[in-house]
Amino acid sequence: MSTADLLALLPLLVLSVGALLLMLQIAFIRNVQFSSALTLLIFALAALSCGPATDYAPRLVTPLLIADKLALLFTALFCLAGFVTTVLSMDYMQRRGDQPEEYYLLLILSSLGACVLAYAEHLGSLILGMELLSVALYALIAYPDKSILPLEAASKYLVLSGAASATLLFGFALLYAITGSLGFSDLGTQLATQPSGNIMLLVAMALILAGLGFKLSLVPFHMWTPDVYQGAPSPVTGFLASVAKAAIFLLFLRLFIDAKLYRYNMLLNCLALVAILSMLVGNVLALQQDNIKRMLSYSSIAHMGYLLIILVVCGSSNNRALAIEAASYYLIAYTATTLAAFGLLSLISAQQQQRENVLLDDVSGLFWQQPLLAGLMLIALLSLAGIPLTAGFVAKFYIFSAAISGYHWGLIAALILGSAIGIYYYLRVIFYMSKRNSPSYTLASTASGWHISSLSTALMIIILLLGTAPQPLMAYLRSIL
Amino acid sequence: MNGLQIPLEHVLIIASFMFSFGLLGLMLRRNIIFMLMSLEVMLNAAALAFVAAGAKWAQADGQIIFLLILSVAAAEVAVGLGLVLQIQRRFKTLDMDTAKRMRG
Amino acid sequence: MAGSNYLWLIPFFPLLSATLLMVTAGQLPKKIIGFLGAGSIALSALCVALQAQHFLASGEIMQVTLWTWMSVANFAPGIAFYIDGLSIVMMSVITGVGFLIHLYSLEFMDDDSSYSRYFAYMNLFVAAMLLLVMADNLLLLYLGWEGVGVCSYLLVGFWYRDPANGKAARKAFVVTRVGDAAMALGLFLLFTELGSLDIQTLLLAADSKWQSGDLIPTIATALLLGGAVGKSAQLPLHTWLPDAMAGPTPVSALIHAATMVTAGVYLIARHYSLFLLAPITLEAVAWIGLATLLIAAFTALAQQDIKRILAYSTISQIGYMFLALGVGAFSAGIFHLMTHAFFKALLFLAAGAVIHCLHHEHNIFKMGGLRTRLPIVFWSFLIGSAALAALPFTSGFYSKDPILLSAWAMPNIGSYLWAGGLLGALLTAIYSFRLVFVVFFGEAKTLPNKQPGWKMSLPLALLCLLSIIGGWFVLPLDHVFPAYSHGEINHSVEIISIATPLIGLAIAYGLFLGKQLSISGFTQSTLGKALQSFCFSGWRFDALYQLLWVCPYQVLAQLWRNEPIDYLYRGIVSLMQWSNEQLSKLQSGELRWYATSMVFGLVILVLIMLRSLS
Amino acid sequence: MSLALLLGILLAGGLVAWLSERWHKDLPRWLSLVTIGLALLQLVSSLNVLAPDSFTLVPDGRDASSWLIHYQLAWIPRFGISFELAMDGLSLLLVLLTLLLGLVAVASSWTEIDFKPGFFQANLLWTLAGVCGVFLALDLLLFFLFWEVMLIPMYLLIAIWGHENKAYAAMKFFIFTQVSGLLMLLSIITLAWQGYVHNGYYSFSYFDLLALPLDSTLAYCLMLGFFIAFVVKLPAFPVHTWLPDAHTQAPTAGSVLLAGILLKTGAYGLMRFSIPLFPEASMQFAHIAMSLGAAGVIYGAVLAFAQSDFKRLVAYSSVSHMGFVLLGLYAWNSLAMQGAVMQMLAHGVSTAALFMMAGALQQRLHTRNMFKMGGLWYYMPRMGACALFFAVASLGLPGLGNFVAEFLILVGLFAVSPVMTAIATLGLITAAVYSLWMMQQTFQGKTQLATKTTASLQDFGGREMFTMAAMMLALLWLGLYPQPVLDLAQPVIDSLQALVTISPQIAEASL
Amino acid sequence: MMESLFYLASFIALVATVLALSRANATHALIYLIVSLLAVAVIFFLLGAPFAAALEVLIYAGAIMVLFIFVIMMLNLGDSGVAKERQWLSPRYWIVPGLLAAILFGEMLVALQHHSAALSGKMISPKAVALELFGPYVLAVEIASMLLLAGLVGAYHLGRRFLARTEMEEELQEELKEQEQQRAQP
Repeated sequence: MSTADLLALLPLLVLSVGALLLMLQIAFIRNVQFSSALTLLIFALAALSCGPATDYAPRLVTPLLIADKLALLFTALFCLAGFVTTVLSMDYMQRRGDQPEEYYLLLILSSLGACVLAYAEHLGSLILGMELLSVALYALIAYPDKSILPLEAASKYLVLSGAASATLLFGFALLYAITGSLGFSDLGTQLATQPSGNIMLLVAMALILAGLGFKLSLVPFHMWTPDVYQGAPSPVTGFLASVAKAAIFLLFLRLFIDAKLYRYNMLLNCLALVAILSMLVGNVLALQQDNIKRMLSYSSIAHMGYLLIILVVCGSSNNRALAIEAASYYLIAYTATTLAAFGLLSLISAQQQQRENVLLDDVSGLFWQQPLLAGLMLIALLSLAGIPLTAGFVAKFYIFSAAISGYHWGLIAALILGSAIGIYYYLRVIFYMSKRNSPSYTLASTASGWHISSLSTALMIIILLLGTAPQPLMAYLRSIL
Repeated sequence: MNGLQIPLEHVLIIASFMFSFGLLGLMLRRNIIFMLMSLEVMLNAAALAFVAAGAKWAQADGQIIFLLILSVAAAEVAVGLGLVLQIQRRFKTLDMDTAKRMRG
Repeated sequence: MAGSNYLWLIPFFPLLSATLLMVTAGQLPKKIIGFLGAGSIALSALCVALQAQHFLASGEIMQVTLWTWMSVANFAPGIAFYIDGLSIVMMSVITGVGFLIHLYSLEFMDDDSSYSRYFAYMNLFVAAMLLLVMADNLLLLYLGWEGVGVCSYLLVGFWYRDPANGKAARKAFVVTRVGDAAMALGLFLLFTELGSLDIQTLLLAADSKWQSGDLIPTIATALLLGGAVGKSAQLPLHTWLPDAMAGPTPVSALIHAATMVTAGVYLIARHYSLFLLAPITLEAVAWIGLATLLIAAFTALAQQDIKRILAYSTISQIGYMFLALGVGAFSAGIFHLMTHAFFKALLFLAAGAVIHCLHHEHNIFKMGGLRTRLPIVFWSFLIGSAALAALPFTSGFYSKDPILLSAWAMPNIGSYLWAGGLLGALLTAIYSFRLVFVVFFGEAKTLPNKQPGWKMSLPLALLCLLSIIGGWFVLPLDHVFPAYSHGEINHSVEIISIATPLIGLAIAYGLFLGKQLSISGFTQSTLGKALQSFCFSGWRFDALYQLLWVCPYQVLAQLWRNEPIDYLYRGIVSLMQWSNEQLSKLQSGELRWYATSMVFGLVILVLIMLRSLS
Repeated sequence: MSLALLLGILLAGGLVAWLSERWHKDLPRWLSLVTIGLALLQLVSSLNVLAPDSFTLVPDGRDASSWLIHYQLAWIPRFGISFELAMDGLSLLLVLLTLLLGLVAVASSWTEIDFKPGFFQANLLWTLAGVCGVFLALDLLLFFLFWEVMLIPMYLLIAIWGHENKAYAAMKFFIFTQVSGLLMLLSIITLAWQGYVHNGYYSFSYFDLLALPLDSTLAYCLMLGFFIAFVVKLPAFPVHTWLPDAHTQAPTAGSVLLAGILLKTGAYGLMRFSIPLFPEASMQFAHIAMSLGAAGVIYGAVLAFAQSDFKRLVAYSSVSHMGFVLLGLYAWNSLAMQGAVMQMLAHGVSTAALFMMAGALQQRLHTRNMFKMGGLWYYMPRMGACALFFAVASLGLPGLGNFVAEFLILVGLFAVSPVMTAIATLGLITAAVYSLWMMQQTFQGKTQLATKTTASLQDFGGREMFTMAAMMLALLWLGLYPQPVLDLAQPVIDSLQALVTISPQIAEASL
Repeated sequence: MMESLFYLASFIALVATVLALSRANATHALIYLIVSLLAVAVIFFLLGAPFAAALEVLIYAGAIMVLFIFVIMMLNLGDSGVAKERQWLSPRYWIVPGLLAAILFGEMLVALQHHSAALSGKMISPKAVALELFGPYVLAVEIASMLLLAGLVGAYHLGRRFLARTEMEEELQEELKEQEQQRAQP
């Protein structure tokens, strides 16, 4: 491995070294403030290190990792997301006592897993990245010890995610048996020599799709999502919903493109079916949900359905470039928005010791008590609903453009129907937030502080900027794809 | 010493059976320990398939993936068993059917 | 002050006064209100008189465009006036009779708290009515047409606190609106076909474009007729007028007797050349007139409310005018319009005086013997009734007689029309003198508590005079309508026509005063009672319309009240909620079930893949 | 630039008004008035520099530079989206109406709002900005953006300051418009994609997308996407059911804005986008659109008559009146289109006034149920007179703006479809029925109110009378001398007609 | 000979797996699982993967399964709840899952029937594996170390609390009871 290889992996190295440093720190001095500051520093450094690393991209570092600009862009995104999660967690973890330092260690490891997924170009890095992400997340979800919901959520997630990993691996084993290659590009080359009607190949793909479908919480592999999202501590939920999803989707996209899986019509049909089901079922499930966390989790199912459209569009070579660009933009916008939405929930639930739930009634009148937080929530919800001026709209615009370029009218119909249903439950939250309460009503307490305010403002500005001035990012995405 | 020269499918059928049975265990058993065991069986099935495929192509990659699966299984089981301890402590039972506080 | 440049002053004065009265909203002293209200009409009447004199002297038709109302493509109606003999006659009647009625109102409405509002509405009405008859184009005419409708609505419902008045007012407006809608369609048709709504241009274009009996002019005139029928309370849209008596009596005199209700007659007369292209419509006009005059006359016989009798008699008399128009005797129709305005205004005002002096009593059978107690009113009523019954040498005689003779002269159907008209004349004489005999003769049942003052008496006197001498007026209509002559008429016809009212008078005398005749035997019988109540209810037209239009509309409205369309959307919402509930049930929280569902999904996916086997 | 400034003034004014509530609770409404005044001033000053004859020149529908004002700024070059604003006579009229009714809305809620008055005024101003944006935007995506964004402050107006059932109403309003908006977004993007396929570059500019050769089936579908979005907003039968609820629950200013200007965006959209972009498809569709319009006229009128809620009645009357607009637009001749434009303006004024009346009644009586009113003229004659004026305006009394509008529409329509005209003319009768019914139930007859209530009733004061008088004068002006308005709109209508060379009859015959 | 050994090992693996997952007693199940893993190790060996076979025995059967046993012992699960477990294994519960699993297996069989290939029969020595592992796969080793670190830290954090029982225990019990009651009410 040359220096250039290592430099291209700089963010990963920063994260790994950071994890070790943090562990050493915990071993010698247990101090939450210090740990969190160190974590912030590590995330910031890792994100910054993506800059110099781009000079060495694209480059295949061993058969396992590919350091291209897309990978670096998303690595930076994941690190920033980690940074945001850390800020949100600081307040949250302080109130939960009981050795919160390892929490940050696990967060770094989990982000490392996500970054590995962004780089992954080989089955080996796929499994390891995915498992690093998941294993750290199991522990993160179960981290708070004052409530039993996290435990329940973690055990459900562990068992089902393990099963999904096994399914995915079994599928890859079948692929390996057929092609004899494990790198994605090799796989593509080898698959090209196989007859496209090879049944075992298709079954292998079904297994892979099921495994990834679980990780992306696509219908019918979505059942765990609401329970896990609800039970997990809110900052972790935000991380899980944004980073974990984006990383897996990016991986899926890479696999789909590099291994040329788009050549299989059967697979495209399955994807379309799953996408339509996800869009409809996810939105319908969210419809009357009073628990905001569950509601957002259902909506994330639907959003993954929207994203899946892009893979279907990739089936035609004419529109593939547009589709990838759309996916990248969508992932970035979705990550920012989701972090904002769950971040707000974590701020609201921070002082409620005994529960991870945030109900609609808890945000009642938030507009008048905490205008900044409510503003953030408003913008995040509008962005999720795809209302113009927010990141979500540009993202949806991309999806529409991509789907139209491929003339996938059925998917578009489901997209429109799903979005229509979605508007209802997003607005419901906004309505509750703008309620006028009787004077006797006391609002669920919320966290505050300069770091919260500045974070909220920053997220708000990012979402709005992505929605109103998307050109720079679009241009950058076009330049790297 | 040379390896076997039997059809790959036979090994894969065994792996499939183990995989399916692992899934069955997951669907049937309520005790989380058994669920973890089922997971192990499934992972083991995948590992078997990889090793067999590696044997078919005469590559070391199959075994390396097996190795990775092994570490994955180890990590999962470690955390999983940690959870089992917590579950027993909190719920006083390992029956996962009682763990349905979140629904709807 | 005469000439086309000053024409705008005529409607301007009442309009200005109305605006002032509305803006000040009753804050002015009563004297000034009265001064404004009646004075503006007086000024207007003065202007009309000057213009009329100018017109009679020069004979030139005056045309002036104040401004272009709107101009879109070739549609460019102006706020423009066209004054010929017909307009002059109408304007004279409106401002002249209008002024007298305003003067009368000063006293009649003296104790009403909404004095200012009353005069505002009345002035507005006069302005709108003037616009109607002065309009150069159909759109401006329509403005006046609707304007008088609204004023009629406002004045009928003037005493708004009684819901019955409001109902009558709405009925008046809506029923006439039905006609107006037809008329509007007529306007659209005429514009689309002829490219203009200027009446003179349009008539010329129609003459050159169509032959007599063509379909389009028939339809167009039928639609215009719809408007006329509505406004003039002719069959089948006549039911609003009796109810409209809910307004103050001077209002009934001005709007529902002298001016507005004759707008339909004016409309047809104005477009006579168009109607001549549609002989079918013209004949329909005659038949409508005849039917209306008979039905209304029969109904009037059975009424007991003094104002309702007069209302039905108005309907009946306008029927005569329609008959005249229908048989082509346009001048006769207009002439009857004018004399009718005189004597019917007189009758209404006299009736108003009776009511005013008799504690607002309307039932004629509770009156009686007023001959000596209210002598001025008695003489007014007598003269009015004589003119109404067309007794010889009254104005009514001079106007009604030509109508009957013209009807006779009509080929084929003339004798029927004439006979019908004659029967109507007989009935007219009976019911008008029934009124006189019952109210003013016999024993007194209610005693008057006051006497009419000069503001009421003077208009009565002047109208008496007009009702007598009105028959000798020569109207400047020669250049408006084609010369009409009904030729030589059999003398016996003439004699019968003249004699009929006298017979009616005799019958009325026999029945109601001398008691030589008695029909009590008949009226007490079942058939008689039924007939009486049938006539009393106005031939059950109200009930019929209630059944045909009002009830279905109300039922429909009630049925639709909760938005049938919305059920569709609510259904979608329910469907969504239902699916949400069903799907939520699947989220049971059980780990094993979640695993099962995943396996299920996997099985399905693999199955789909296996489908490519076949 | 001047147009962007106009929007900027409104947006910034909203922000300032919001912040100002910290200092004094009366400050926001004054700031609101000042902001709208400034916006008007800005509009007038930007028109002042134009040559006088530019108002009468027929602009080339395909060339932006021939419009009164045109402003373009690259925004998202990746997809050829630009910040393109332009104004012609039609936009000018509607922007003027928007700003003037904005003043009315502020005045109508002068004393109504106690809760967060600053945020209220902010939302009001932002709604105005959104609507102005809709009337000015010529980039299709920018148009869509304004179209959607104006809904949010409107939603908040209803959801926060609305009446008893505000959640349902606000939600219904938002979902109806959003869902139809998504269809329009689909159509816009598909159209732009067709443009990309045809031209080789992305563009969402109106001028680039006009006269794009399209497959006729596709054009029909895309036209439907636009049409549905616009008729929902209009609203036309049978997608009107959000309107009565939204109106009933909205605060007075909200109703004024909703009825006065938001509905007009639908009509504007049909006129500017739906028909010119897809001329053949639209004209093939014209008979269906006109049937919907005619059905709306009758249906709205019948339902208006069936209501007991004052605001609901006015809302259904809007459905009826906007049916005329639909009829007028799809007749697509000068007369009918001029009528439709007039109807937008006149209906805007008359309905705004009626809603203001409803708001005033509710403020005084705490009910909108007409069966609990009655005889109010006696206590509040000035209010009664105003109500009467606008009631007869709404039933189409000649001399007032609504009559000119309806007459022009019907005259124009007659040449296209006498049958439709006949049906729509029935609307004249039914309008009389419900308008007078409303007057009867509220201001005439015997009062149903308790004496305690009647004793404390206050007639219109100076502020209210001033607003009312201004609107009455506006209607009289529109009714008696509408020529300036017609002259302003005529060049636009000529240029639009030049874009659509096919007439409904021909299209129907070719089917 | 080798073939029959393979099939025998396969048979043992399958039977042991079935037995392992159908036991009511956790300890018994674990023993069967170890048997199954050992049988798989034999298969690995026969397939020419001695390194994998060794690791299967050492780590899987040796380390991971022992971890299981530790936990079972620690929790003193033993015989408790065996009867309950038995009851759960009645046909009523396993018909649908059994059917699903059978269908899945059937589907795989169908798919596998359409693919036939023989194994190479070559043995891959531990050295070859090592060369590969520390050659191209060196980064995988590094990442695996991080994975194991995550597992370690997670297990430590979760397990630590079990060992250090806090006074919060009783509180939690109460909360649990409350929640049970709440659920019982509707």
